[in-house]
Amino acid sequence: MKPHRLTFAFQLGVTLLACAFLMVPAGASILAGFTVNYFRGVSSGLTLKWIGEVLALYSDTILLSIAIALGTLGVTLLIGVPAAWALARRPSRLTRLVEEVVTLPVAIPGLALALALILAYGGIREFRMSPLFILTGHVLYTLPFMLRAVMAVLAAVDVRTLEEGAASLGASPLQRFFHVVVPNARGGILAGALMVVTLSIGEFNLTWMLHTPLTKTLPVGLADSYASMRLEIASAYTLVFFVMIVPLLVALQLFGRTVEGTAK
Amino acid sequence: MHSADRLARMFLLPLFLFVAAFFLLPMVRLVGVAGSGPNGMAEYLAILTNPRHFATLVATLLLSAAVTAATLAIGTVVALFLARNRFFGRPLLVSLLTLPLAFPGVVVGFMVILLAGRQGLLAGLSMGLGLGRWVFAYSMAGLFAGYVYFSLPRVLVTLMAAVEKLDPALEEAARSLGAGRTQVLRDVTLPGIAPALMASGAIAFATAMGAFGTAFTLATRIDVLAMTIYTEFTLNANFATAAALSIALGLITWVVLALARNLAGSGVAAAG
Amino acid sequence: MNRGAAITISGCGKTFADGTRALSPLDLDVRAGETLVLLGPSGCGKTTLLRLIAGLEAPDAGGHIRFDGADVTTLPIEKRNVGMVFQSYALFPNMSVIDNVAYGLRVRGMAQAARRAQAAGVLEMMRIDALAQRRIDQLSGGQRQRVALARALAVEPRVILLDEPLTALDAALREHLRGEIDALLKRLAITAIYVTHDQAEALALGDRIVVMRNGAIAQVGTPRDVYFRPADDFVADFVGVTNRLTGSVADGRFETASGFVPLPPDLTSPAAAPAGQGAARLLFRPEAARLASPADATLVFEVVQVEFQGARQKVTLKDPAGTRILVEAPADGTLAPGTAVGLILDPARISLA
Amino acid sequence: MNRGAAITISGCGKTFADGTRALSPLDLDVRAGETLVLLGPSGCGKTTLLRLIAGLEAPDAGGHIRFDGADVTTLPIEKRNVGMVFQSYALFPNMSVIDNVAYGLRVRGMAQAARRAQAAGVLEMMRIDALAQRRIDQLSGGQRQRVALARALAVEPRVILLDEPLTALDAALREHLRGEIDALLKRLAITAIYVTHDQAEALALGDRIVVMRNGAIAQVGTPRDVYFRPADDFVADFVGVTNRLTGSVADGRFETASGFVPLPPDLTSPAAAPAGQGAARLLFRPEAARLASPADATLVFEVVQVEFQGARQKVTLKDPAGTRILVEAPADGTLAPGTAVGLILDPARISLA
Amino acid sequence: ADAICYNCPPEWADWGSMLKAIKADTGIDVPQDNKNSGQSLTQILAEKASPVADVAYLGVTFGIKAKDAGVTQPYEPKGFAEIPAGLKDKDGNWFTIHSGTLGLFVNKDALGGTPVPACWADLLKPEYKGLVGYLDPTSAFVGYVGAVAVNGAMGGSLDDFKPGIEYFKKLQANQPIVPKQTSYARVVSGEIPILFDYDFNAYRARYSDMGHFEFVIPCEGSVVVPYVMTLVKGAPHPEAAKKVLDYVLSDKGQTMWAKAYLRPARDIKLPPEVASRFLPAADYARAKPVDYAKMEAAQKAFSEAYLNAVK
Ligand SMILES: Nc1ncnc2c1ncn2[C@@H]1O[C@H](COP(=O)(O)OP(=O)(O)OP(=O)(O)O)[C@@H](O)[C@H]1O
Ligand SMILES: Nc1ncnc2c1ncn2[C@@H]1O[C@H](COP(=O)(O)OP(=O)(O)OP(=O)(O)O)[C@@H](O)[C@H]1O
Ligand SMILES: [Mg+2]
Ligand SMILES: [Mg+2]
Repeated sequence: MKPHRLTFAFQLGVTLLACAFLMVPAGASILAGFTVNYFRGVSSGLTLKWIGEVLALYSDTILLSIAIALGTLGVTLLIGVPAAWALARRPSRLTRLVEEVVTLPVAIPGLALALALILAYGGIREFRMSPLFILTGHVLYTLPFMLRAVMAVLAAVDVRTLEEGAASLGASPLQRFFHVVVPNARGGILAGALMVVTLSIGEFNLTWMLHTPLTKTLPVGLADSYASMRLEIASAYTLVFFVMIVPLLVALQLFGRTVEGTAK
Repeated sequence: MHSADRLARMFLLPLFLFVAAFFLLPMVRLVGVAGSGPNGMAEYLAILTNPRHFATLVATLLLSAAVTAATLAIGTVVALFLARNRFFGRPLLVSLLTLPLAFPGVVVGFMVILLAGRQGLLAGLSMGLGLGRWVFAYSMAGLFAGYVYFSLPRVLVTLMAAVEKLDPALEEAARSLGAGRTQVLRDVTLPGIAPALMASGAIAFATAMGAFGTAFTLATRIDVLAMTIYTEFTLNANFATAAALSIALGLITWVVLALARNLAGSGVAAAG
Repeated sequence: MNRGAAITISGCGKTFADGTRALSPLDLDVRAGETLVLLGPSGCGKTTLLRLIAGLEAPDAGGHIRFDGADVTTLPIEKRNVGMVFQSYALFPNMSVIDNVAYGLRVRGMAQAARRAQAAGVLEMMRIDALAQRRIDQLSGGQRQRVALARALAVEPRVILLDEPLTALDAALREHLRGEIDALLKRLAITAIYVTHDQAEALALGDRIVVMRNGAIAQVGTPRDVYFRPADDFVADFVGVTNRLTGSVADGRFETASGFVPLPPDLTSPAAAPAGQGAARLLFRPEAARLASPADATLVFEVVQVEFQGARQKVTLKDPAGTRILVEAPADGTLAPGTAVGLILDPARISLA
Repeated sequence: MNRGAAITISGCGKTFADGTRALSPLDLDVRAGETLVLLGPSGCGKTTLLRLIAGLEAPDAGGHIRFDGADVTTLPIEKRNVGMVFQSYALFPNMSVIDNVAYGLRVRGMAQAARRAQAAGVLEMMRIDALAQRRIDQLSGGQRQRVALARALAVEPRVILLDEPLTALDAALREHLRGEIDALLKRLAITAIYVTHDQAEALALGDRIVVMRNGAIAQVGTPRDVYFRPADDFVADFVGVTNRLTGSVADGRFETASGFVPLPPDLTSPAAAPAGQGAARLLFRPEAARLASPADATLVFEVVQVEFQGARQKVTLKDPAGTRILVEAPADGTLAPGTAVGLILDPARISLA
Repeated sequence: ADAICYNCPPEWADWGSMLKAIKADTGIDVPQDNKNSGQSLTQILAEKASPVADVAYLGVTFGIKAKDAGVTQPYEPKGFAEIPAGLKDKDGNWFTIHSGTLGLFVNKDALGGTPVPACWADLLKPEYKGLVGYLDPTSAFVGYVGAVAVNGAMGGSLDDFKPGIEYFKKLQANQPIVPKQTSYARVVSGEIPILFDYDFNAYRARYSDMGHFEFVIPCEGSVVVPYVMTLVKGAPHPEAAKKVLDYVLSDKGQTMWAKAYLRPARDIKLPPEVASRFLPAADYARAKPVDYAKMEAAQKAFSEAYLNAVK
């Protein structure tokens, strides 16, 4: 229906305001990352100095974040994809319960989860000090997203019948999983993977508690820089973060749309 | 398909082991620790009996409710607009609006400081207009802005999908029966997206309840539960209280999500 | 109930924003109280025409739509007082059956008690009063169909518009409800425009049928007109099965690969025949043919396939040139593929082209 | 290709985990090479029976399934060598047409070149070789149907199982493909089990038909058996339309509200009639009746509704007692609702119950 | 890494340069760590069973707490003897490495014309509305130090916090910003124009960041606060840890602290260009040490009182 003029204007206004609310601070932060002195404004000149300082100070956090994100992705793929298939195949009260339990970490505040992990495993020094500790937390937190993305696609493309089709042609369960399930869940797996990587790179709530001086990730560094660094360095650091995460988010958006498309 | 059942069990095993080892067991420890403080099991009641903690709980609930309401209101208007109009630049607008989807809380906090801090854009704007300096980043209002910032993209994604899935014939049917615009909105459109409103509202609420990064970055005298837990744990080394409060917070959040899911059907946590 | 409005459509074309020309400008008169069926293949513009009449789309400049002579071209749907039944039914899932049916009265400001009473009356007329309190998702497809119809009728519209209202149902139910809708529309004598791509539905329901093709009208006429006097090959093929034999006309006979057909005098008269002599095509419907023993017939075919249908059997035949035709035979005789069979055509029901 | 296996089902019931009793224990023999159609209303257990035969479900304890005498009850589907065609086709969207068709050969370990060649042969047989490289989503419904069939046939199965393979298609295409499948199955002489709820499909395709009801077998027989000698009222109504008149038999006549019907001797003989004298029901199919002028007939009805169908018209009649019957009439005569009409029944095609 | 230090943040007390120097001179690699004192102690407590940290850098009261909790072990590095009594545990469980003086860290540019305050009392004036910040005294050590300083200046004592709490109650009228974490950057950026903070932060801003910064030791007086280090009990790398502790107390280490504007714990000779950057000794005369053990003991009660009174 053609919207009414006033309604249209109101809706447009709200939309643009919302967009400004979301985008203007991000823009300001990007600008600040390039500005010689943000307090004095852009007139003080533009520089790449802050970016350089960030890279010098924090490149290890950036690398560690990438490594942890990839590791998290690997583990969620290995555990999540087969499990998603197993859970989606025969929905029952038991699988509902398993799903509920597995998705619980999303509902429980990260702080509490991290606390629990530290209390349970903080005593094992090698584990506590290695990035694996953070990786464990990230897997716990992102696994539900992988599971759900894959299960949603499995339900949407009716993989069950495809599997029966393959079975009738003589394929064994493992062959069916690799020939039929995985390729046809590709969309969900990819969407889940992008989500997992994005979430892992940005994860702070858990990581703040879990990290040790040796295992600082990008968001932990960001929080440090917000508290103790010049605004320009904090902004430059945020900029680096944007550069890492925005392509992932854009891919997620593009991809989410095609996945939705196939699900229809 | 017995052989497939066997494979399914094999595939579920790693998940079970992981969840048991790194979720269930630690949570059991957490529950144990919460009860092992000087107050014993009474620690669980601290959130209700300690007036400061209780006040914090109430403040957190109110803030979360306000964030949810505001986000849903804005989100509904924007989602209806974007789903119903096709115009040049719309895809870009949609992208921009959903881009901050995975900004972590700390970054969102920083955005709020840039927006509403003393040196923020709003302060500059209001000073320029001669209205004095608008600074609200470090109050509840700042946290409110941060959580809205955080939740809006999620809510939008869910609501836009819901509006697009809404059968246009429903609205046309209402109009063919003589309903005007507001009547169509009230009787057909809003009820039609009610499950999505429930689902995304629950997510917004849960995030506002538990989010820590934003509060941590703004890090001022904002008393919300996440901050209290953090303070109790890291500054007072008060493990029992921190654990008890964590459990309480987790329970409340989970109950809200579970309720919303029951009311709205599945898919509530999907926007996570 | 009121008798329904006459609708005059003049010069209405429709080009969508993306440039799709869904309708070429066309004129159409719908008589007050009649049931007009829009029939045509997918994408021919049936829904678009219906939406123009409903007021859900505006015609291209120059088009006008009049209800009982009053121009409604710029009137939005909510002011046109039309009832609509959608393919998907579009029942409001957040309301009970009776609330759905009473909704049109509610937005007209009728008091709760009065509108409930009136809605209950419509439900009773549709014999679904027992379902009044049900939620929509507790209804079967056929029940939903009836509720959708009841909802559209409850506001006593001047016109009722139905867009493939039976497509979502299975064959048996479709046939049953088709009869019900037919009876209802005839009884109410309301103006009805009914969109379908199913020729059986169109033939059964329509007072008149508009056959559409590529955004234009191919033929307007009664079901018998359309079936027995199709305006062109397209209509002939779209409405029923048409067999065609190629051959030549000479000496009052049609000669073809499988034999000959004696032609009735009206077909060979110079006035009637497109080509009184020479190459021609003979057209006939399956029911114009009768199987016989090869010895008794002037046309001999080979049986290709026989499909038992209970009441009769459908027989596919081919002539020596390979042309296939479809005829019907009573179910009692058994026919084996590969055997030869004679064919006798009813001279009154053949035509030449 | 091999001739197909004979299947013996004995004592196979199926109770689902949730307690639903989908099948009561039943016995059924499928002959090698025949096309057996499972026909019945929705939920009667057709799919369940098919899945038991396929090996996708296990029968309740005590049930046994044998292929050519060998017990396959505990063999999983991948070891049974059955071809399946699903209602939704279940084609692998991640593979091209030829890869779909060759998949069964691939999991059997056949080399790439060999399996491609064999798959190409099957595609050719189905006349879809031009589509070999297409992606599944680039195919129309009818093409998908053919690919699904080709894929199931490529592994040269002992049995081919089809679960409503045409339901997803529109009416015209369904009728066309029905003929194609019929020809193919007859030519390959493979054992085929075909599930449908469409009686026309069942009558056209089946060598034998199993009519099912509530998880049990109501009748097994050839299409003609089932149509002309239905085992009970349920079968009679489910397969075709059956008219019933109530009345009484006396002196070789059936007396009813609308007049009388002279009965042929075989129906009045004490051996044949369930009640040689006294209250009885007269059963006949629409095609057993012919309309005539009231003066020429011994039965007189009132016309209720006339549905023009092109080739003929479907006429609903009622007798003074209100009993409705359905008959067919040629399309040429016009009948007005409310007028009286005579009815003549073919004595060879009536029965008493 | 060869040794782990909790709370060795690069942007605080120039630990960044110190860690580099340790690496260069002893070959021991110590990663930076951004916890604050409270967080560090908590972590050490949580990890008591199998410690991660070797050494920790803590505000003095946390050093005392750590010892009481039994998570430290005695070690007396070279130069331990030169640290004045009162600034070290007698067994060497903790010892001061440097100290700072609490005062007002002012960003003159951000004051927008308002004069630089001279006294605690000035901050209560309406013209300072929105300009003042202090760290949350219940959660940050610096915050507590600020409270002790104000309380003393207002006439209170470690036994009587009423005057201090009264002051904070009044200060609320000026809507102070109360962060929980160190906020050096926010003063530098102008976000917080006046912050209760240490002298070394203010000097660092003044001499190495762009803008106009000042440090004020308020006229009513203030306190000096030692920062201590401790060897964690069960440290995984005790040998390397001891070398680190030796280094920070060595002449070279102590000079480096001074270059970062911190008062070294040992009485070493300051390079003149460093000495000249501090406020005159007359100002420093207003800043006094307190009984740190007592300060530690009073903290909990203060926190409760503060939380209940100041809203
Ligand atoms: N909103 C639209 N924008 C652009 N093109 C449209 C739109 N709606 C319909 N069309 C196009 O207009 C043509 C006519 O569409 P219409 O829906 O009227 O066909 P139809 O006869 O109802 O077909 P069907 O039997 O499939 O419903 C089609 O080519 C269709 O793709
Ligand atoms: N997995 C299952 N669990 C429980 N009940 C089932 C299951 N599958 C089928 N049923 C039930 O078993 C009965 C027979 O189902 P089946 O699918 O065999 O029917 P059908 O004859 O194929 O019907 P349709 O024509 O609708 O496909 C139905 O009542 C159905 O609801
Ligand atoms: Mg249409
Ligand atoms: Mg079925």
